[in-house]
Amino acid sequence: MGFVARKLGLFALTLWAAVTVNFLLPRLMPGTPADAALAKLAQNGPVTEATKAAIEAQLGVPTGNIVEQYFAYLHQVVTLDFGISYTFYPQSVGELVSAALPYTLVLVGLVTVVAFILGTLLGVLAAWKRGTWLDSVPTLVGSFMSAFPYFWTALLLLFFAGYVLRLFPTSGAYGPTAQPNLSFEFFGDALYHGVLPALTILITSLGGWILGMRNTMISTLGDDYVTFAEANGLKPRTIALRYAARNAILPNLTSFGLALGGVVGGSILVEQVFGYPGIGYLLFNAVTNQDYPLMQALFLMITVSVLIANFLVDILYGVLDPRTRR
Amino acid sequence: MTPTPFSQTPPAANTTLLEVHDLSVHYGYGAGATKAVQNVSFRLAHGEFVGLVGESGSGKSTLGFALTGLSKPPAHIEKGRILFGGKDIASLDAEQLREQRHGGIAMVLQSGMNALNPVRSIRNHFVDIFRAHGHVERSRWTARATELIGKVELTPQVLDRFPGELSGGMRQRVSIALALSLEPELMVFDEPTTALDVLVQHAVMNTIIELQKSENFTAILISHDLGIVLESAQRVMVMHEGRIVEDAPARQILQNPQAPYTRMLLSHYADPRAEVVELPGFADRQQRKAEGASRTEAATHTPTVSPRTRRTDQHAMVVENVSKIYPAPRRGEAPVRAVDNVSFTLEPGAALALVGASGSGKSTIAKLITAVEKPTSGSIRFGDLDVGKLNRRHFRRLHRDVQMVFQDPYSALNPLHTVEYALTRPVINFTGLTGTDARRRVLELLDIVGLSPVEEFAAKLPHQLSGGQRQRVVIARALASDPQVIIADEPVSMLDVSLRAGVLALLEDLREQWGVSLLYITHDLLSARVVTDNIMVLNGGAVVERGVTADVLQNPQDDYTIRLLDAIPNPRKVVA
Amino acid sequence: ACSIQIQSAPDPSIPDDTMLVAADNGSPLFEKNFNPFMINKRVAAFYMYEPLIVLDNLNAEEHPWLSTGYTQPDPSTIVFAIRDGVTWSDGEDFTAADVGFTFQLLKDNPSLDLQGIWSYIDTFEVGTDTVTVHLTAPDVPAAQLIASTTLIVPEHIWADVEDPTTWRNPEPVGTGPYTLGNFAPQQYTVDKNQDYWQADTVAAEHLILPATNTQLDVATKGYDWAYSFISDVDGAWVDAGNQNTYWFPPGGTIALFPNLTKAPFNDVNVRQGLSTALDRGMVGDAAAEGYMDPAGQTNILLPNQADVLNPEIPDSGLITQDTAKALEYFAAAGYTQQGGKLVDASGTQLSLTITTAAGYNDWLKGVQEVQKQWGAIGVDVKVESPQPAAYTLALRNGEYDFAMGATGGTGNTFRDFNNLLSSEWVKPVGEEASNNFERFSDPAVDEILADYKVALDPEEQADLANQLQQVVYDQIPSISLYYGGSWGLFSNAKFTGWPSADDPYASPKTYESTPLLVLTNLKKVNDD
Amino acid sequence: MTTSLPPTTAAIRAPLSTIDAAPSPWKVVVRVASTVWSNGKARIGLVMLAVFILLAIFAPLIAPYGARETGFERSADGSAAHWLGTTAAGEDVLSQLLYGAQISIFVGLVAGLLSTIIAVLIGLSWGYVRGFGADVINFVVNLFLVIPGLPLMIVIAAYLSGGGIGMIIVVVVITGWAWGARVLRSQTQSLRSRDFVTAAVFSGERPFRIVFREILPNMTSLIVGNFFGAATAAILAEAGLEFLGLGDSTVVSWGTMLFWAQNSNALLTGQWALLFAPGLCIALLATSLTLINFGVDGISNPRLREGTKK
Ligand SMILES: Nc1ncnc2c1ncn2[C@@H]1O[C@H](COP(=O)(O)OP(=O)(O)OP(=O)(O)O)[C@@H](O)[C@H]1O
Ligand SMILES: Nc1ncnc2c1ncn2[C@@H]1O[C@H](COP(=O)(O)OP(=O)(O)OP(=O)(O)O)[C@@H](O)[C@H]1O
Ligand SMILES: [Mg+2]
Ligand SMILES: [Mg+2]
Repeated sequence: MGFVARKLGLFALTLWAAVTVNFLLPRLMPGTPADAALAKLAQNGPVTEATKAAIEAQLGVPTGNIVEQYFAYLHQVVTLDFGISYTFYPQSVGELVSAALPYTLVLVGLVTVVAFILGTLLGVLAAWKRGTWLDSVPTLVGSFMSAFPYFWTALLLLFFAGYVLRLFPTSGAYGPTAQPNLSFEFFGDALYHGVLPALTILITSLGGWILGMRNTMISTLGDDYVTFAEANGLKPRTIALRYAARNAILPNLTSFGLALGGVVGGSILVEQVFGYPGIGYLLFNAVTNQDYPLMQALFLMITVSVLIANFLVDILYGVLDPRTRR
Repeated sequence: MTPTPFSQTPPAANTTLLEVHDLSVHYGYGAGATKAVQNVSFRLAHGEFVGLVGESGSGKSTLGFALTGLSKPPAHIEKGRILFGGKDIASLDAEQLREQRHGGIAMVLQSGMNALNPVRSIRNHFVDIFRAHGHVERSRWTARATELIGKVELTPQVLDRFPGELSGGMRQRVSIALALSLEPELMVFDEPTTALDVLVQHAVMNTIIELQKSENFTAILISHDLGIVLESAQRVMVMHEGRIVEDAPARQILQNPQAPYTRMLLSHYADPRAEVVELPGFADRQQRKAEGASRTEAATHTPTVSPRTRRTDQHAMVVENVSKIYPAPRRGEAPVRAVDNVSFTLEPGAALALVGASGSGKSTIAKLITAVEKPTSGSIRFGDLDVGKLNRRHFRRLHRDVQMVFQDPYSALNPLHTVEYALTRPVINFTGLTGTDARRRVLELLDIVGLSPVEEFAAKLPHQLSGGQRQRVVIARALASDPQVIIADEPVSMLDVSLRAGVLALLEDLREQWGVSLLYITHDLLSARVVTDNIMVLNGGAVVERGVTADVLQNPQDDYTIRLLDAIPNPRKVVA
Repeated sequence: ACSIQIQSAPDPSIPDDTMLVAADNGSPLFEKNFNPFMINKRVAAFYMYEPLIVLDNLNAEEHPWLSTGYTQPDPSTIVFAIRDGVTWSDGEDFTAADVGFTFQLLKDNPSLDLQGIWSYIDTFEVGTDTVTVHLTAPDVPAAQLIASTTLIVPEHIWADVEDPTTWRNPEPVGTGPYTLGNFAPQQYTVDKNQDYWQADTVAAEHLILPATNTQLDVATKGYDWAYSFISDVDGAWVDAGNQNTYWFPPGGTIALFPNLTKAPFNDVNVRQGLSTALDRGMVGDAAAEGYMDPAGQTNILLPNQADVLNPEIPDSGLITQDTAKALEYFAAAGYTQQGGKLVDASGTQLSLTITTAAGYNDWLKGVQEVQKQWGAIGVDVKVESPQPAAYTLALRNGEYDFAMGATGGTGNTFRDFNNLLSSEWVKPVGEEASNNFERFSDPAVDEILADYKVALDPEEQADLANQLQQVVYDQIPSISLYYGGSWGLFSNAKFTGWPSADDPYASPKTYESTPLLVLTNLKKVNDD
Repeated sequence: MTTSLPPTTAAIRAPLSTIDAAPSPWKVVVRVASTVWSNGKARIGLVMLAVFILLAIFAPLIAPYGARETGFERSADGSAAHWLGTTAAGEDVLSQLLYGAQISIFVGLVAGLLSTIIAVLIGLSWGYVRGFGADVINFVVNLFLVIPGLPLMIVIAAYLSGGGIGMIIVVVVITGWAWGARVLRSQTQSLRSRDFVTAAVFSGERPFRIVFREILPNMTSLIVGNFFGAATAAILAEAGLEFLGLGDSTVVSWGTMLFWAQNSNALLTGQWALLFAPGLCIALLATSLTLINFGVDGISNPRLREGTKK
């Protein structure tokens, strides 16, 4: 019992510290949101003092000292009301996040899961057929692809599939005139627009899963229970999947948990290149424009989802690994 | 249920089941290859029970894997043929080989503890086999699994458990039941009882012997323990450095061993209950006592620094009413009472044996005495040190006087440090010697434990040493601080018989020569008999019997002690 | 020079009377916000709401718009004559009362007063077809600011708005040439206002404004109008087909601001030395890939504002690189060249840091060229490029040695000089100044500016402007480098009449009010 | 020798012929190196890395022009004078590529090294200490694992702007050490329960020495693997930060080349080599490290060694 309490205490402490860091991070950056807005305006010509005052008034730039701000922020965290975004004034943070989240969750989430499953399967195959082309091709191609810079892959895909071959749309999450709704048509449209970003994430993340799975699987293949299963004449498929792969997948779940937790953060570089209206795009805008309210909310969301994903993986671990069942 | 293999009538059909012809198995290729099995030939008739003995690394498992077609790279059959029922195993393709595993050769792996898939229930293990071979109808799966699990004396409830929920002995039995489910003609048991408790080991062996009788399969029993093999097999093959050096009926091996190696193995068996116990290198203790110090004098060893001279005070280790309770390993279970109200005093210069089956709390006591763990209650005192409440920072004070010889010489030495480094550290830390003085002391220590030429050994890395040599280094390290108490926690259980006696003799010698007191922890009653004066028998953390070693072993009072003594494999018992 | 030439391929479903415009960027989606007083409004609000006059900041020309003109009976009074016959897009009449309402709205809600007109206005009166504004102090040029930046909104709608500071005005009703058509988060359209007061001048029936307009999009998707710098514009834009053309007139002066509170930059000789050591042509080339001209040291945009230029200043104010002369200046300031380094009497090298903003890449390239050139005469130059917010803060606080920045180009000559030179802006280092970041302060110049502020006579204005140009030329409050471009990309495929070097009637900008000039000047190609 | 050893234990006196010369640290290095080299994939990786390093070192000799040398025709296609064409600013792409290797390799190696050192220091102490100290470290590491990586990088980069390459390294290190620390901790925990560690306690060794002399050397392969992983991540992170314009765009690195390429829309002007080449170089450099890791894996886990088939 003391053990559980300690774990919970630690969890709460981590959460609090993360929340606090999220508060401090934006404020550590030099300049205020108004400066960021001014810098943007100044590109079009000189800005007067009155303008700055008006901007500050419009944005509702935080007042009070840092301690007061901190408590106001804690209050926001508790009530989950993060106020109005500076960058996207007068839109509220809630509005923005709820508009962006579905796209990110579906795109990045789906691709992460697909990449994990596909990579894991290929890794299993590579380890099982060790030394054959089924091993060397996925591992070599996988390690090569996982070394691609995200944005570079995105740019190349965008250019060749988008502009030269004109196979896929080049930006946005759906057609220019579409209004987001729950129709079949819109869904298809959104899917079509998701192909290139999805492909980018898939290409660059697949290799990691292949290599990870291959390595752990090769280790389990040498385990005694695999040899014993062979000695008992089990079908190769059974041995590969239910014996070797089933055990090898466990260590990879931790990485999967972190990756899943990262989904909420979106994929900044990919969303940036494809102008995809997800959380990553929002985040980049928030950070470069010093949009405290938006940044705080997004950071909190990402932090909490990583914590939750890890927690869920712990539970999954319990389900998949009888040894941890208590 | 004492097995009596020799009373059994020899197999009726004397037809050949397995024929191995000039078999060599190598690991790797070319000059660097390990020739694990060399030019081995033998025949096996239906229904035979054959033992295969040999020390660690002699190629037993390699041979076993080759016979069952389980050799994996880098292992490969360099030459020779294995004919099973007239068919060459090497000629079969993967699928044919897989199919012949039903009704063919089954193998129970050496590490039976790990042979089960930790994430699959026992029932599923059976189901996988049934499904793979289709020899049991789906409707009969449960019935058949229950039947098989019953044959190894387990209850049907076990079917729904996961391997991690079973004890080592139970897992070993499950492995055997799984192998049995293949209805094999030939079963290869590779060390089916290593890593098991003496009592459990005894029980598992009995099961195997009974099964072989009732199911009438042909069996090969691989073991490094000649005692176990002789107790059960009709015919014994002795393996040494990849070759079979002797192949003869059990009785003949025992009475008239031919190979010198076989003879050496046999010489290391004795009955701890005997009036006089002699092992190679050991005269009987009582006798030696009677002869006085003559033997010690014979060893004209004069160390340059006499360690004892610096000591004015000698302390006893006083353990009073000590208990150690570990928190429950799983929720809802009771806490583990690892040590239960144990009291004893280890006088200066005395040798005390601590025996008991696995889990009886022996190692825990060692940890308590060395302050690695703190007792839940009771007190441990060593001179003015209250060991039970010792702070980490004061460990050095304790370890100057109380040292430990570890069970496993393979893991007790850092593979990356030379012998010299391993010995120099305690010398510097405890004696304050530095530079050439420290080095001189290190060489002296090597000399004391008989590793010479000392300079050469000082420069070696652990992997360049044999197990016995390693254990000597470990002992030398324990001596480096010039301690008063040495705790030896199963110091020879990881060593081959051929190495055991030497290490034990060394310990014994040291005690006599340097006057250190020895706490000898073991489940091996024979070795306890030869190196200690007094003995304590532990069961479930509590002391069930204590007294002079020879008395207790010859005339055990407690039931548990008697069972322990019974479980000791002893080839001579067979002929007796 | 293109190995893979991207071809423009206009979407055939866009009809001939419809224009594809890269004017508005979503982030990345559009928020339906047409409140013209908000910083995050949709750009098309500028096509729906109109000012009293449209000021073309390129050539400083005023175009009467919702006001047919204004008079200034004295330097602190402005009388706007309100145009007759204008209706709101919902059919209501536009009146002087609407103008008065708008002024009052900005007074009541200071956060909407982005241009700070109420820092000039004291009171105003609404007549039948005039609005009279009384200023707090004599200030002739304020009229232009008030008239050109205040977008007039309808009283009959805005009077009922509960909180105009957050209202997003989803169904905008304005006087402008366009009304809102379809709105989707990734693209919206505006339709021609058929009852527009000069409807016959508006050629395009519809404008399409997508939310993402990457350069690749602009070049490939057949845009008709975009405001964007494209590298190798001839190869990438013109050669892409679709009758593409471009015009990059100067829209401001990119300059280096010396920090005049710091020695030795407060020494005019040092500034002259640094200025004369620069080859501005190369700096401009590096920054704008050869598309922009070097800027003269007069704070006047050429050629558009040539008529304001002081004819007595040699070479139109353009300083040519002259190392020998630069070294003379430095010598006067006590710096000599030693072993390739420019050192003062004590042997310390002249060293400075140039601050520019991260992400303003043309500036950065220009700065790097400056660094090279100054380095060549022995000045040790470091470059810093903090994030825009931090850069702005450093600039405003006067915490820098030299900073890149833009000056001029407001379209109002007085303001161009006032912002640069007036000591009214000067704040101590560490406090934020909103203009005159270099902290130039000269009572004589202040006097000229004060005169200029109340001068009603164009002759007098011209004379004062000449004096101010001389000040900039002699005292170097900022080292002009090159002109910042206005990056107009046009296609003649559907519409012609775009502003160009031959017909520089308006800035090519797609935002603010100058597009009104363009939109009312275009002609359809296929008029059928 | 006259110890009272029984005759049957003669076996203990090992065949002395097998005694090797005193082991030198170089032998260990050679052994590790040869294990890595024996792996085909690692061999390819090492050769690739060597080529990159040589190109970087000798860039001033090989490169046809200076990295920042301008004045050539802008946005030109490949030609005899400029094999890979020129940039929009009129610089030679090939020369930039060669000089850019210096930065990418430098960042990769230094950031990889630094974050490995931090991971080792923290991971090992975390694995060895118990109680409150472990909780504190656990807390800090969890924090760094939980805080989103790229955003943190962006914030730090924005905060430290103007620091050039050093700043990038700091950012990559700050955000990159935690994962390695976690991996090293679990390995430390499993090693600390080994007998030789307990034996070191009995030898009177102090914790610091136990951690760094007894445990650390046994994790060599893991640490080396961690280093290559961290270096790969650093190379990619540097490119990403530069690409987002958060780095120091005045230096010439592959990342800034991509940044400028994107900025001047190299694809639009047909300068595909300008975009393609640096990205490919990053990918190849990172691949070389990944490939070397295959060999490093084999040191600690023999099962991952390549089968020595004929
Ligand atoms: N995978 C392997 N690669 C190389 N050499 C091996 C391998 N497995 C075993 N060996 C070597 O082959 C020889 C025989 O090993 P084997 O496992 O058959 O011995 P064993 O008699 O079963 O010993 P034990 O009693 O310890 O189980 C030993 O020298 C061993 O070091
Ligand atoms: N750290 C621990 N936490 C919980 N239980 C423990 C711990 N260490 C030992 N135990 C339990 O205490 C009991 C005694 O263990 P101990 O290791 O002393 O036995 P042993 O006699 O040395 O056995 P073996 O012969 O197998 O070494 C066992 O039931 C064991 O499971
Ligand atoms: Mg074996
Ligand atoms: Mg024990």
